[in-house]
Amino acid sequence: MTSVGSADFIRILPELILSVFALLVMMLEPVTPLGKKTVLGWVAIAGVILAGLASFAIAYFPGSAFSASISNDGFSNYLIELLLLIAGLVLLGSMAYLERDAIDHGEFYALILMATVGAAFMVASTELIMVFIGLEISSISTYILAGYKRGEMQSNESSVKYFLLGSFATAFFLYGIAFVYGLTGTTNLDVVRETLVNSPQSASPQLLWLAVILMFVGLAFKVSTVPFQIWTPDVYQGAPAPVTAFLSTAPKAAAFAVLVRVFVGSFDHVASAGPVVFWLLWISAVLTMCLGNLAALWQSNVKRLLAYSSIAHAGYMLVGITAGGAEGTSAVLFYLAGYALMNVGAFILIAHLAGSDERYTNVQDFTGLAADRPGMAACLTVFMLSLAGFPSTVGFFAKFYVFRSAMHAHLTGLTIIALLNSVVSVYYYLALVVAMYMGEGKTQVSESSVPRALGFAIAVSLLGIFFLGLFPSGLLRDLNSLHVPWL
Amino acid sequence: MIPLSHILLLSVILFTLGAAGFIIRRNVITVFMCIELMLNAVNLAFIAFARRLPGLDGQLFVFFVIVVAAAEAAVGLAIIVALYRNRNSLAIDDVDSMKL
Amino acid sequence: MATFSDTEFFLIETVIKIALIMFILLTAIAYLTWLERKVIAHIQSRWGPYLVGPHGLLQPLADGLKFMFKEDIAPLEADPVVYWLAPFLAFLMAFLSIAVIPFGESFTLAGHVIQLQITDLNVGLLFVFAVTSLGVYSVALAGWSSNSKYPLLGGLRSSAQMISYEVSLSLGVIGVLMIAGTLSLREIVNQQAGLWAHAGLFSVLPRWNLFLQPLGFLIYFTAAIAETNRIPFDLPEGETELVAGFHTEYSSFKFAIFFMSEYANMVTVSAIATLLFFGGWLGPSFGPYWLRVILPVLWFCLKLFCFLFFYIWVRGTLPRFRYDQLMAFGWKFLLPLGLLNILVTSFVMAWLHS
Amino acid sequence: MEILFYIFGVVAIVAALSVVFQRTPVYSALSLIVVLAALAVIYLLLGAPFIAMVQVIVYAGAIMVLFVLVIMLLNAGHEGPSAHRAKFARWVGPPLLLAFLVEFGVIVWKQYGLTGAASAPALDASPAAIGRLLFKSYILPFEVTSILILVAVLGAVVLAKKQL
Amino acid sequence: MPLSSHILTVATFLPLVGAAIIAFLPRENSGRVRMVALIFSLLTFLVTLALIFGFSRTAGGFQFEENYAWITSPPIHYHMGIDGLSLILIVLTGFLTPLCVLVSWTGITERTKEFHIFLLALETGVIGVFVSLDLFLFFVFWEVMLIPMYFLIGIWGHGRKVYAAVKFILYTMVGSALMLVGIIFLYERSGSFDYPQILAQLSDGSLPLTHTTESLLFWAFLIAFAIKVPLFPLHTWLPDAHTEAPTAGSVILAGVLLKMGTYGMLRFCLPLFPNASREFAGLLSVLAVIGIIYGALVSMVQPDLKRLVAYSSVAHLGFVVLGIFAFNVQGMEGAIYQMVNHGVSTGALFMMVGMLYDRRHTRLIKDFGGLGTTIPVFSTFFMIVTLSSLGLPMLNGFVGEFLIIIGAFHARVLWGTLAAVGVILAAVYLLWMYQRVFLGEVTDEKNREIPDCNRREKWLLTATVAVIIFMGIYPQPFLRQMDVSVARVLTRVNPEPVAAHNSKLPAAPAQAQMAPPPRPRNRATTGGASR
Repeated sequence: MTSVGSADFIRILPELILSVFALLVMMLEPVTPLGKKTVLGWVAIAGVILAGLASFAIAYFPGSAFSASISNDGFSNYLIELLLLIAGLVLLGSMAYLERDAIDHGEFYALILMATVGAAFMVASTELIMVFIGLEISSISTYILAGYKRGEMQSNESSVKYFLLGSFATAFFLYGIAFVYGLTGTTNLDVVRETLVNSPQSASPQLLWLAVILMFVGLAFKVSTVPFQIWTPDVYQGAPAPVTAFLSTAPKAAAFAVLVRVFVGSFDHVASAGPVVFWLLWISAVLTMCLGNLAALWQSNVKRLLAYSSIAHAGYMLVGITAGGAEGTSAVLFYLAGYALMNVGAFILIAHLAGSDERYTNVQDFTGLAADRPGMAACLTVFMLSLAGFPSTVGFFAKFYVFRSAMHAHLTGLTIIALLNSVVSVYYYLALVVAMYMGEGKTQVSESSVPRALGFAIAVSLLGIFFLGLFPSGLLRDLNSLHVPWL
Repeated sequence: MIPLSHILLLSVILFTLGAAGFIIRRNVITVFMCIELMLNAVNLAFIAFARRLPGLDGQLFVFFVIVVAAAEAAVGLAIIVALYRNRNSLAIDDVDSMKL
Repeated sequence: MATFSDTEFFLIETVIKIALIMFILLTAIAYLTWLERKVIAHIQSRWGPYLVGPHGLLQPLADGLKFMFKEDIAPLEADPVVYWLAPFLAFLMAFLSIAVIPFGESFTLAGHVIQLQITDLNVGLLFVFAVTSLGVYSVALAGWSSNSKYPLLGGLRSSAQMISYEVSLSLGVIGVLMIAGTLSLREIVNQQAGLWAHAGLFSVLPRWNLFLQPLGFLIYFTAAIAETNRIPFDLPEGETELVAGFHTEYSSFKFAIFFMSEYANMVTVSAIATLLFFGGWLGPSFGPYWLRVILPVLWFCLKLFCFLFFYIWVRGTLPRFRYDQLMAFGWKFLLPLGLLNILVTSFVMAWLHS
Repeated sequence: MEILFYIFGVVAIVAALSVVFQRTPVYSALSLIVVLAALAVIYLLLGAPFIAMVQVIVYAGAIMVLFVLVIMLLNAGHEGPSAHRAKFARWVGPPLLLAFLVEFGVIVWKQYGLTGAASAPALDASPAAIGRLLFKSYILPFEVTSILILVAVLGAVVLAKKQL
Repeated sequence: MPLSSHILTVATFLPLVGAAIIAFLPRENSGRVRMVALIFSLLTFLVTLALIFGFSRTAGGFQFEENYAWITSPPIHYHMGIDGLSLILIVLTGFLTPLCVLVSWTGITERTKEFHIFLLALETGVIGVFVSLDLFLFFVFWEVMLIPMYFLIGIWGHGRKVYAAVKFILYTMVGSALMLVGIIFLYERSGSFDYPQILAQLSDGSLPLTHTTESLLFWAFLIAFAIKVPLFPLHTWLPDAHTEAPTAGSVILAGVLLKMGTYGMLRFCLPLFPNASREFAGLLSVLAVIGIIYGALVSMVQPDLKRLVAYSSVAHLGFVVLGIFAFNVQGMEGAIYQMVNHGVSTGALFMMVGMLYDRRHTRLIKDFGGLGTTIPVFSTFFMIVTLSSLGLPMLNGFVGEFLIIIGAFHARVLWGTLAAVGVILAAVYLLWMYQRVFLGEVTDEKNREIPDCNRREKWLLTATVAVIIFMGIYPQPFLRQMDVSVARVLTRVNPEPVAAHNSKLPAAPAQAQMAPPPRPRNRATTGGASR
């Protein structure tokens, strides 16, 4: 019951700035003439940049805010910066797309900002109700974004499926929260941990397991692990490609952050829950990797293929979470950065190549792209190779760190399964490369030149991919020294 | 007084019914209503626990859940209306323009 | 809940109160219709009901008998359950909210303190709103279940309208709640006791919330008219457009129930307005004990009557809104005004407290 | 008082069954409203009058009205016989859920038993107390829900408006 | 001069610089692209030659070392260095790449720009593999090298090129995934990725490995290398990749890429896991012998020239593996020598098959016949290379095979015998092939019109043949470069003194009848080297 002071607001400054800019975009929307809506995109980007600066600044004001429901620590700070990066790239990559498909309303940019706010609250919250509200903000925004092409069947279906299954998952997550609250009398994760660790007899282990499983199911839907991945392919395929770029990264990163905070940060420390958490993670990691990769082998639609690939990547990240501890956490955080760079890059490039109304998203449509547009083909190839985990790209070190943490945790079996999976994944990532470089015939996809903003976004992600692929230790060192008390 | 376990059982039964409905119903709106049913079961659990624990936090959580449910309903129904405009049907089985 | 030691007495008391209030209310409603027809007729330079009884005073009775014995016709394609359910829902919701409305102070009878109110909830006002908000269903379901075009349109319209104006309705009273700091209607009324002190010329005025929340009252009352589907907001049953709106397909007794519910709702919102803004039953109280019990009830009824008269008056003078005007008025004018009212109130309160 | 809980508990369960098994969406919606109302009564019994009212006002009075309106608007009639796919989920899901229910019930029973009464530490659950808590400890979630609602408004407009 | 202290970096990344420059050239001007590629590959070759002159053949340990911290967590170093073993493979790479550029001069007409970019990038990767002394760095180059090769096969190949390319990359990836596990495991145990450091820890016992651990690690590395070699049951990707690859790709693939596998065995498997190596040497030798015989037999029945040469590689590399796992000086030096030989000879064979293909657009043996009369110069070159490949004395193939067979006899008489049978089989299929293609009557009229070697091809082939003959006559400079390195490997893998082998060596004159002149010289050098 402390009163709210200015320090509290400083610690949520990035979120505040984003919210203000989202409002600004919405207020400017009616006064912006048709055909000039891109301006709103730039306003949104300005907001993202400002929020980014703010998040750098608030790194110097660590501590909790609002009755310990928000924590401004290295962990949240890093993830917020990552989310802002994603949002920025997606905004850059979507402006031309929206204009081309004549859906360039300011609402889109506002929604992206809102979804980012929600995700940012998710990663910064140390209190489950706040997590829940953040989750809902980001989920609801993304439901809308997925169905942003209202008149288009696939976009709409994507939205329906995402919405129904997302809400279903939310109910599970919430039920888990209810039981955690019932067992510990609090929803503050730090207090939950302390209560459970200090007086383990207060909660029946079975009920705790149920709470853990329920929360896991809820989060598993969000990060799309098997068997809760059923929505992912359809949603990713149906949503407008820049939206897919966003929702395959930002909400996922946030959900992973929550997964880490809840499971690694809290329940891992609890003796009676530890094994359940461990096996839950272990099994879903294996299932997710295997199913994601195997299913991806049969896909002919690029967006769908990348959807299954993102399921597989969720599996790899789960390996890191299974490993747990400070090392597993930093590996997962590193992975999230790499994954965001390559996935966003790939999707926004595909969004451009797919042409108006995304007519060309089949692998066959990319045939011969290398001959006609070698630059774009090369970029897409780099994204694919990075996703496949070739060295000198970030995808390699992402996997490497995760697998190393797993080996440190003596999860040799899991590591080997993961490695074999990543070999299998090479096949389908190369399918696209095969089509672009080795297929015969004229390419179907859009041959218009890359708009400047999109080009910039792609350049940023490429740079990031190579920089982190060649010099990963700087970031990893930072991640290792997050100084988060719960690790 | 009413035993906590009875309230929780009621909550669990409602939750399970909601989840079952989510699985077996074929109408999008009904499915959505089943989700609402699940949320209500959660709320009941919160209230039951709040009764047992010191503080009103549990009741407050229900408040938030209701707010969230309202937001979700607004968006969800808008999505469903858009679905109907596109398909002229509300059957989930018809939502299949992408291969499974 | 009430603080009676003797459960039996409590039960008996409650049942008697309910029966009494229902009787009074139903009679009042019946004569409200008479009043309405008379007043409107006079406004329009007509006589109104004149034949049945002196000045048509027995007209409501005749109408009631007619409703009872008329053939009940239901559309063939109507949804049987819902078609039947809707009017009773309307009736239930209209009369349920009366339960928490206090209409006088308490008195002691045979050692028992009897509240002039069916039940005193500490969230009384919320209860009223809760019940009112459920009233939408009867309209919506009646419209839908008739399986006919006009009722459906009327039902949709009125649901939209009622939801929209409910927001303003609540916003209007929030100012009062902020000042009162309670949701108990009895408490709110008690806080309005006495006259304004240190107010110079205005010291003669009672301490009604109206003077603190004039804007709030206006918002509330405007919204309340819309909420009860009365002219000028009676779009759901606008004869010129929709025959009779949601109850087009209803006849006989079911129609009567809708009819009664509408008037009951009028009574409820008027009662709330009286309680929140006009000091409820407060007024000059003197004389022996029984008089001091009766007088507040009298004041209350008087204030209520003024409101009801006002309703009728409005009906007699104002034309109907267009639907889009109605919605625009609700969302673009009333709602921001309500927010502004809250904002100003909170600033003033903060300033006064510091 | 206790008997009221059981009565309304049974009402809630029956109505919930009706939500799930009615084939007409309107009946499902009405049944859900009954569930909501029954739960509101239970909340009242459990010492949460404010939440009970909010439940009725917001849930029954606003959310469910939206549902009913949409059902009316789209004139969603009977649900036809289930089509081709997803038989798997329909056959596997309910038994799984039943198992979950039983498991859950047993665990809850074991933990709290018959005696573990929901002991009421005479709480002041008045709106004022809730308001104080809301504006002190939970001010942030409260403020942040405004963003949520803004998003919802925005979304409803984006998705449902005829012409943007 | 700072350049000389970074000569390995220069040698590794010079081709990449060339590739970068080509990337900025206009795509229409393929002549300039080829020129730049040629210049840079030649420059690289010069740098690698410079390595030879700076190389001290007596010094132990690694030379031209460069060691910088690259990544701090985990401690990965940019650690490069070479010894005799890597030196000759680097030179071989440097030698073959310009040849590849030249051989594709007219054959590659589509997307020349990309082709040369990939070719030069490939060279960077390959040299990087040979110079890396950090396990991690090694792995990075090992993987990076795959991608250009994949594109070379997939884009400029023939027939089922995509299938071949994907098969190639998947096979290798499986192996390297296992190797990565091994590397990470070693790192976990030793705390370092640095090869010399790990080797030192393993040698002085500060990093004890249990028997099982060592075996598992051994197999983790060995499978990766065996796939690359390819050793018998894992060889199935090779015929496809070789056959479908463009000529330059086949040349590099046969000439250098396969050597990465055997190089890896020599560099990592044997020194790091000597006990496991000894334990499984028998098994691997059997596989090698099977490879030799199998490769030869399958070659014999191939109707396709290129496929024939491809299968002959399986046989040849079988020899190499056999030599390595003989665990004596003769076997090992022979193996290394054979690696170079195979690179040059088979590379040359692929080049010439490619030239034939460019002329006739077929590779089927039955489409040719009597070419000796129509294109005599070409036939002569082909003859020399064929003879070199089958191990005729005085040509390079002989030295290597002979040393290996001696080594194999030392290890086990049966293997030596079978290997000798393999040599005979090689003679059979190669000569038979030559006979069908070049001798006899001209069966197809189309073969009459085909032109003989042009000037570029003559130069190309002359250079190759010169090397073949030089290596056959005068092998010492090559062998001496590797003496120290081989000895180091052997002391690690053989607990008993190497001298014991040498003393036994005279006991093997039984094979003298098929090995006349260079033997004593060889013995002399090996004897000197092992001390």
